[in-house]
Amino acid sequence: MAIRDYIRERFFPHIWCPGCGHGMVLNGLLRAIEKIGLDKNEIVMVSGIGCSARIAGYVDFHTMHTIHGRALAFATGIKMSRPELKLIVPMGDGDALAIGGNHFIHAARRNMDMTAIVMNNRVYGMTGGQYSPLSGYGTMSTTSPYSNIDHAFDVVELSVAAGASFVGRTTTYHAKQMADILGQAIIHKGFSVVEIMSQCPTCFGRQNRLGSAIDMLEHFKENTTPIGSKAKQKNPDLIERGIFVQKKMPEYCSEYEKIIERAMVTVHHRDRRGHREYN
Amino acid sequence: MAIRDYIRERFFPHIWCPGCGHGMVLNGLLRAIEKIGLDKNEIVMVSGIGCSARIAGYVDFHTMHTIHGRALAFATGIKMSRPELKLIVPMGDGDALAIGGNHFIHAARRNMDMTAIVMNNRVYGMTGGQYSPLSGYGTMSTTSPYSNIDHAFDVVELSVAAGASFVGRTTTYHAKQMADILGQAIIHKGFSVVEIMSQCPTCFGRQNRLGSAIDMLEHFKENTTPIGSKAKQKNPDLIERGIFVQKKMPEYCSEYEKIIERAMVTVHHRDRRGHREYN
Amino acid sequence: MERHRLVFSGSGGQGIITAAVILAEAAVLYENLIAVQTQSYGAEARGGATRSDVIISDSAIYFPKVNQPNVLICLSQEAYNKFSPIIRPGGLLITDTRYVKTHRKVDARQRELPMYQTVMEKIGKPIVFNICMLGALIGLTDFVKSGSVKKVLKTRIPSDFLEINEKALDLGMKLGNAYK
Amino acid sequence: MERHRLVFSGSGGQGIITAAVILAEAAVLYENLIAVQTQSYGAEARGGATRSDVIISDSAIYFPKVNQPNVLICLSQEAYNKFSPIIRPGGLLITDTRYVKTHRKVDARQRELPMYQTVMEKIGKPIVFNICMLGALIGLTDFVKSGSVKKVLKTRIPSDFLEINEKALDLGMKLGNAYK
Amino acid sequence: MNENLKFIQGNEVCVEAALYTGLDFFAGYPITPSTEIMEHMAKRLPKIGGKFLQMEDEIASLCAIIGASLTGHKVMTATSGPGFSLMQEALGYAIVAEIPCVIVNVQRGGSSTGIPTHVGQGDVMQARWGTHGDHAIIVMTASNHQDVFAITVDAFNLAETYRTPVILLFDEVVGHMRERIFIPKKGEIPLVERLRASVKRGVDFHPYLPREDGRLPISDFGGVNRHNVTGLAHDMWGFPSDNPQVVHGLIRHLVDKIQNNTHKIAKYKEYYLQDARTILISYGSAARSALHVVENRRSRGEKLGLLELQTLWPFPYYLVQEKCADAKYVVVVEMNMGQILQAVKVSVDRPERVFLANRIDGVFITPTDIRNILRLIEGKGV
Amino acid sequence: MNENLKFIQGNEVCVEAALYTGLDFFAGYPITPSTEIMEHMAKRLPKIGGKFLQMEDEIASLCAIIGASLTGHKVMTATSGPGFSLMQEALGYAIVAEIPCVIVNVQRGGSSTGIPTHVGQGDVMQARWGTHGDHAIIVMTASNHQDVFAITVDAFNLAETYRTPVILLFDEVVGHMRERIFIPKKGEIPLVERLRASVKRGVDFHPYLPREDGRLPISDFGGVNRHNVTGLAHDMWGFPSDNPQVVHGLIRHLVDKIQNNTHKIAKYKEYYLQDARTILISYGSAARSALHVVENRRSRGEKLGLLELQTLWPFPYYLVQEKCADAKYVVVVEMNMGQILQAVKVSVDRPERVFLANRIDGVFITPTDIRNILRLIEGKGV
Amino acid sequence: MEEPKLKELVINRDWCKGCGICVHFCPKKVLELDDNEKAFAKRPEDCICCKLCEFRCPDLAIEIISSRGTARRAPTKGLLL
Amino acid sequence: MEEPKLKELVINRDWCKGCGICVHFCPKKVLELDDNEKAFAKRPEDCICCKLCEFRCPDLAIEIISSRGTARRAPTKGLLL
Ligand SMILES: Cc1ncc(C[n+]2csc(CCOP(=O)(O)OP(=O)(O)O)c2C)c(N)n1
Ligand SMILES: Cc1ncc(C[n+]2csc(CCOP(=O)(O)OP(=O)(O)O)c2C)c(N)n1
Ligand code: SF4
Ligand code: SF4
Ligand code: SF4
Ligand code: SF4
Ligand code: SF4
Ligand code: SF4
Ligand SMILES: [Mg+2]
Ligand SMILES: [Mg+2]
Repeated sequence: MAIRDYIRERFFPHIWCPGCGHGMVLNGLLRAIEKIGLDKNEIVMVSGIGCSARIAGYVDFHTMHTIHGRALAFATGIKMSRPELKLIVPMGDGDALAIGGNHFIHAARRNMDMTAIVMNNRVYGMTGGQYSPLSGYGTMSTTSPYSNIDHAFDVVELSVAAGASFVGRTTTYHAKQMADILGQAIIHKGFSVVEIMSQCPTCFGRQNRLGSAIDMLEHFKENTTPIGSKAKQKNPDLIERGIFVQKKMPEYCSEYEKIIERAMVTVHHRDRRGHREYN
Repeated sequence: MAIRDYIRERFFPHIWCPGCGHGMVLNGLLRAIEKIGLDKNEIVMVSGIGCSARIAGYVDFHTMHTIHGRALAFATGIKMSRPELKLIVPMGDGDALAIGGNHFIHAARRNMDMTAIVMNNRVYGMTGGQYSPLSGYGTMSTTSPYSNIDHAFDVVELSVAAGASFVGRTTTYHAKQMADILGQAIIHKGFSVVEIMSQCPTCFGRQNRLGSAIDMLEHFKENTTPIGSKAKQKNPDLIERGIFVQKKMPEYCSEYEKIIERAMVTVHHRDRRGHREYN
Repeated sequence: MERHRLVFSGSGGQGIITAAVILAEAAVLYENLIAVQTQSYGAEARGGATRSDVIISDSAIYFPKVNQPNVLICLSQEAYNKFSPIIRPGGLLITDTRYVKTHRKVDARQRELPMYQTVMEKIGKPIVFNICMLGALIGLTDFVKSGSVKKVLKTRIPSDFLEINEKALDLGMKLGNAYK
Repeated sequence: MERHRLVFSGSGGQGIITAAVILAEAAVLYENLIAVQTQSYGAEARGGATRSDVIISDSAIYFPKVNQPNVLICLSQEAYNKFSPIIRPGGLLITDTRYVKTHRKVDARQRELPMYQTVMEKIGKPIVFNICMLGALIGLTDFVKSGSVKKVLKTRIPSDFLEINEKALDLGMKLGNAYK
Repeated sequence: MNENLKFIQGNEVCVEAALYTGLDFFAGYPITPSTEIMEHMAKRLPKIGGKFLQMEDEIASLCAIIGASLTGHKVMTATSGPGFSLMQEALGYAIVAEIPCVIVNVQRGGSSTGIPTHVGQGDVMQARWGTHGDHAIIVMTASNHQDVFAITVDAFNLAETYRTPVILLFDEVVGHMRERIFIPKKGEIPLVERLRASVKRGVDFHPYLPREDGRLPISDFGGVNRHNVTGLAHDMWGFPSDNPQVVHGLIRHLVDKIQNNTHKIAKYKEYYLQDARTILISYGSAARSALHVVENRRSRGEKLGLLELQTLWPFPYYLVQEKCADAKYVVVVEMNMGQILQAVKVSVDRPERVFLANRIDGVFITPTDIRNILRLIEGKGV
Repeated sequence: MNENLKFIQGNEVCVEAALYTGLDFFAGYPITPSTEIMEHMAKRLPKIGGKFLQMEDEIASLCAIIGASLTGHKVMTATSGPGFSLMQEALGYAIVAEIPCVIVNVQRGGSSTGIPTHVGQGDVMQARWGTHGDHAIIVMTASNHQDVFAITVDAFNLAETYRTPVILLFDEVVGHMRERIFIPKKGEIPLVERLRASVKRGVDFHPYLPREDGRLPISDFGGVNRHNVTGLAHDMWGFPSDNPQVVHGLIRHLVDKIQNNTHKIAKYKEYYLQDARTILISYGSAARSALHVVENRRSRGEKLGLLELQTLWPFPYYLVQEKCADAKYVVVVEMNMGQILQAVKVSVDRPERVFLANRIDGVFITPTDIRNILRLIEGKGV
Repeated sequence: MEEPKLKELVINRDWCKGCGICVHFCPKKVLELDDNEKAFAKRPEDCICCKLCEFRCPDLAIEIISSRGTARRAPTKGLLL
Repeated sequence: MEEPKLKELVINRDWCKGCGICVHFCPKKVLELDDNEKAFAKRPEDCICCKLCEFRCPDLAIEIISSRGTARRAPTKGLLL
């Protein structure tokens, strides 16, 4: 299948601004899926709310455009109830890590098999340019007009600490690496996180005087480096790209199968409940 | 002052079960505060909902018993509006890291000066013994009657990854270490997290056949070790106690003071808002 | 059949509620009666007099709470202090000698039984105290048969604990009969 | 005073809304008039004809939207296609030659001005296109004085950009006068 | 012993009824006094191969079951007031996206944290209006275990019939009380199953276009009819639209599909209404005390009757009007400050004859409370 | 140029008014169409030494301002429907703990995500009943910038007077529209300041015991009167209690302090009501179209009048009844499916003469829409 | 510095819930539970004033008043209780 | 394997938004924007079929059909578009 077969052509051209990185994420994701050769009927894409979240409307899978920050919670229900489906959950940085931070860390902790994609443009694009928990110290936004004093999460570190069994990062500039990491994340059995640095020329770029989408892509090229590269040793400010964690761990739905087996043979007697019943 | 002067005696004996670790946390906390010599009027304690959360009713500070999981958000408002106050935020493991997980990681990220105490009894005590995100794989609870398949967060790792500038852990058994770490956490300028492993004989102990409160304390003694100890090398299953992170980082309220200075001299002209206005 | 209104009271952890439920369940499942059981959950563990109400009848029960019990069981001092005034005149008041010092007369049959003591002497496990109490109640009254209660025990108690529970029930019945 | 009902339209990023606001603000702050400005936010960037309505009057304005504008400005083809039918007969329709190909006659004064072209030739910065359009509007009509608009520009535009904005306004006015 | 005879808590009855309908997915977060529902689910579901999830909070729980419903499962979550407040955004999503699901709120006393272990019926209006924007909703309740069973089954049936979330609004007394119940045999209560789209692979599929009979077929995620689900206003394919006609049509559809079927949805029970001079109107556990009073007074020959509402929303205005037409007094018995009282007043002619018998202090309303109020209403003093 | 004359968006007017009252703390999370409120706060607050916080979500925002209110600050947050749904649990807390604060909901269209950039007035009933349990709440609105200013100041005054959260229920049109406004001079509008407890250090302090005049003094966190704040039912010291009398007293107090002061709280404007045969009742931006029609028809000699409500809750039933007593037709003009319509019907005698002129499709209701409906009501057809 | 000497071992019987933690962890086995399950000092003479019991009691029910230690209130004013 | 050869460079003008990314990053400077700000192949003969333009286009507006590459649809059936 060509990637065009994976999209809903009638909704194109899409709503994203010229040069928006989110379109590049869509592009890379479709290539990854095409390469793996998944059937459209076995993929469910669940998104939240944001420019990023509109991605779900464009792909011809089972798609769900939910509410802000909760995409992973919906996805958890879908996957748990039908483990044979492939779950892909693209989220904006605000969606995933501002309002959605709790669902994010809990999904990582559970290690249920799904792929969370953080389309990180370091800004709330859809609402016109407020800072996000990934904007970082010193950035400008409509709500940090005197520059931002909020420190940014490191998505990779947070995901690892929360328990994700696959964690990767790349940028929209690195189109082939993006498709490659996304592909591996989708194949990975367990909770996978892929952070993709994505340019928002309209909001983040403009307010931070970063120039055009092209300039921002050049910036990604210059300020990132493969994991463990020499360049990183020389310049520790470089952001590393690649797969940080990729480990085998018991997957939630498979574990639950064991619970079912155990339950079938268990006889219960008395409530084991503590005496507290309150609040 | 004696620690009795820090409590509201008329509400004693407290509501916690015989042998409950939460009383020991209260004990240790009061000793830490007494040692530092804080005035009762300069301390605000904010708690959420849970057995643990009832601690706020017993101390003679400015106290707030809020809603489940949100204590840190309330505390953020208090501290920001009156930075000279000392904020202490004790939370249950469910309160802090189930429903409250997002506020937890965001508070850590901001590094606003306050002390978060996780009274970790690995169970929802108040509601009678359901598993929490800290119960861990294989534990029994009323909602994991066939044993738990949820992996636990490591509070220390999660706090560090989220950005906390002070992170410590100890147990109720280690009463003096507890008072010491709490004291240092309170003095620390920035967001501090102290995880205190606390026994709930009624819910966690009973369901997991761990015996009495005394047995559970013995368990804490035997299964923990100071950070970096030899014992840990021999037995990697031991849980480390001590201060994991203690670093100087810009504190949020101080940073905000700089914003105020900057704002006073800034003249704004045009909206820098992106064109998006949606959802 | 006369309508039985019982209040079981004591402190958290004594198994008050379990006992009340077992009794009512026995009546419903094995004696074709109608029963309703409710309980009040105290906020506080300390001073928290736990209470469970049971109504047993052969006709429909709408209001499920007991205002004036004709049988009141108090296994703690707080429970006794709090609830002894509500007993229905002519009713039955059962207390345990270890836990309750009765301090006033009520217009009811008052039975102070050494249930805890008996359990500790004969079985040595405080956990079956509540079942002994149930036995005593059956011994003193007769609206539910001990056989029915034993059938309930079989479904609720893991087999390794069943024996001591049955033993506690019998001990209690003896006690009840003795003080009848 | 006659009530002026204007609709500014174009595509996102052309500064349509800013221009509308500046005009209305000039009327209110410096000409003691009453004005209301609203805008419709499109969900979509593509095909999203941005629109801003302005009413200027010397008496109270309640309903703040414009149904039939007597001045309609279209800076993009989509905007023109979508809105040209709503112009009030006898009104004024302003389009930009670079962006709009007009394709039908409306019962209104129709002015196709090379605003974009002029800006690019004389200033070289597309960012002041909207201010040039405002100048043209003032040149073509007269309900707000250019001095008032300049006063507004002074408060809204950082000083290093002020000059080119004023220049764009003047260029537009010339254009407007020329096509009057 | 009758195999189907049980002596259990109302919360457990609710679980048994849900399983009876074929529910095999539950997600929740514990809260008094609903916790036993999830605890029983945790025990029961794995035994039948069903899925039980404890989520990180209440909104996640509702989101998870909405997701699971889309794969074709019957789903439920359970909570109490504070958790129900947290679910409101996701509830609106389920309404707009038309996802069948059942949400149980076992009410406790008070607003905010209130009096968690005590009874109350204060969430009646919230169940109707808690989420933002115009919408309609089905809210059901019951007063005894046999009815809890039947109404729970009904809730699932209505959720499927109207493709909508249904709220089961129980209360602490019903939830925690134990009484006997006969579990119906399979087939004894008819079940409504998910209506699935029958279009073939590739044929244009309209997940939001009602059939002739008003029902909306749906296609399971994972099946051959891929579609889009959104909380934005959307067209008949489920794709976002802000076309005014489409928006208007959607909102009217969402409200009308429920409001216009009130006659079919409304369940109630009546006792001695034919000749009643005083009619008590009540629901949930409060109706038990009301019925106690009615039986008691009837046995003394007094003309009291009871209308027990089991469907609270859509409110059966027509029913209340009709039943109360000839009554001298109408007394609403509820454990709040008069939330159903308002609806009753709107229903009847001469609202001045409608009175309230209530308690708001966490104590279960007693027959004595009602009797005292009746005496006052009747002008007989205290 | 008049220094105080401005041409700004309604959202910015709201910010200016809040600052006028002395507000110096704001926390929020962006959402269309309220975002400009937080953006202006972000610019303005640091300049005057005030605090601005962008939180991780809406409930955190409300929690943060509640905390800041307790240290003695005037505080506010702003959101729209979805965010308001998420705030409901914390809103109940503020009500029960009696914390003065102002919550702005700039309404958008639809339920769920709906039509985010379009106008609607669908959150009227949610503002009243969104949080669980019995409670009362003050909800205010306005239709033009001068009133937005006055009503915002009023909201802060009421929050302090009654120690309660107050909802400002604006809508997309009012929020985004720009029109002129004269910012009042300091002192021009009277301000109500926080009433602080005057007891000395060590003297028993009752943060929940109303004074003779009904007001409840409070003590700031950080001051000498340490006290406890909880969402549990609590006694006059602020400590948890489930004593039925205490609970009853608390809930009645919370409701009565607002309900019983409806006369003082209710703000409205009237136009040509004296002899009006047809009375339009409207609020928020819809009232602009209504007023347009009224002025228009009056100029033609027709007896139309307008009652513009600025206080939606507590609903001024008495006022509506009184004003509408002699009208032949009462027409409620609102952009929802009749949420205030219900309250109006309950208020008046002969509810059958009450009609609804509405839109629910995200398009701002026009004078033409209203005129068309009036013609139908008057039996004149389309 | 001089060895601390026990002046008084105060047990608040109203607060003690008889958990036995103090008893079990006292290094000198000074404490026991009485018939009513309240802690009491069986062998006060053995007490080394380590205060572990006081620090660990979940109910704040024990206080060790030693020659060196903190008195109940205002010890700086030299009050001996 | 043989060097891939460009068969067709398809640009969907309805979808292209003229961001210039393909133009800027084409290693061979094959592409340019036309007057209407739509990309077009100015020097198709220089194209090395690296497909970077296709992979990077945010609007899925470019397709490189090469002798080795994927054709628009069902290339396995040997269709040449
Ligand atoms: C509950 C709720 N709060 C706020 C919003 C408003 N909102 C919509 S998208 C968004 C953030 C978008 O940022 P991000 O997730 O980074 O996505 P982007 O647009 O940048 O791709 C916000 C705050 C909402 N729709 N719902
Ligand atoms: C919104 C909401 N959800 C659920 C609850 C019920 N609840 C009260 S406390 C609690 C968890 C208690 O566990 P934890 O925080 O670990 O404290 P512990 O009691 O163990 O000290 C829960 C789920 C609630 N009060 N509010
Ligand atoms: S606003 Fe930013 S994120 Fe949104 S579509 Fe435009 S460029 Fe992309
Ligand atoms: S239930 Fe557990 S946590 Fe709660 S008071 Fe009892 S022992 Fe402590
Ligand atoms: S530790 Fe405290 S509560 Fe426990 S037995 Fe000793 S004195 Fe009593
Ligand atoms: S102070 Fe030390 S030695 Fe003395 S009783 Fe306490 S624990 Fe034992
Ligand atoms: S990258 Fe795509 S959208 Fe951008 S100019 Fe090239 S073809 Fe057009
Ligand atoms: S395939 Fe490569 S060389 Fe050819 S046009 Fe695209 S980027 Fe340039
Ligand atoms: Mg973003
Ligand atoms: Mg816990």
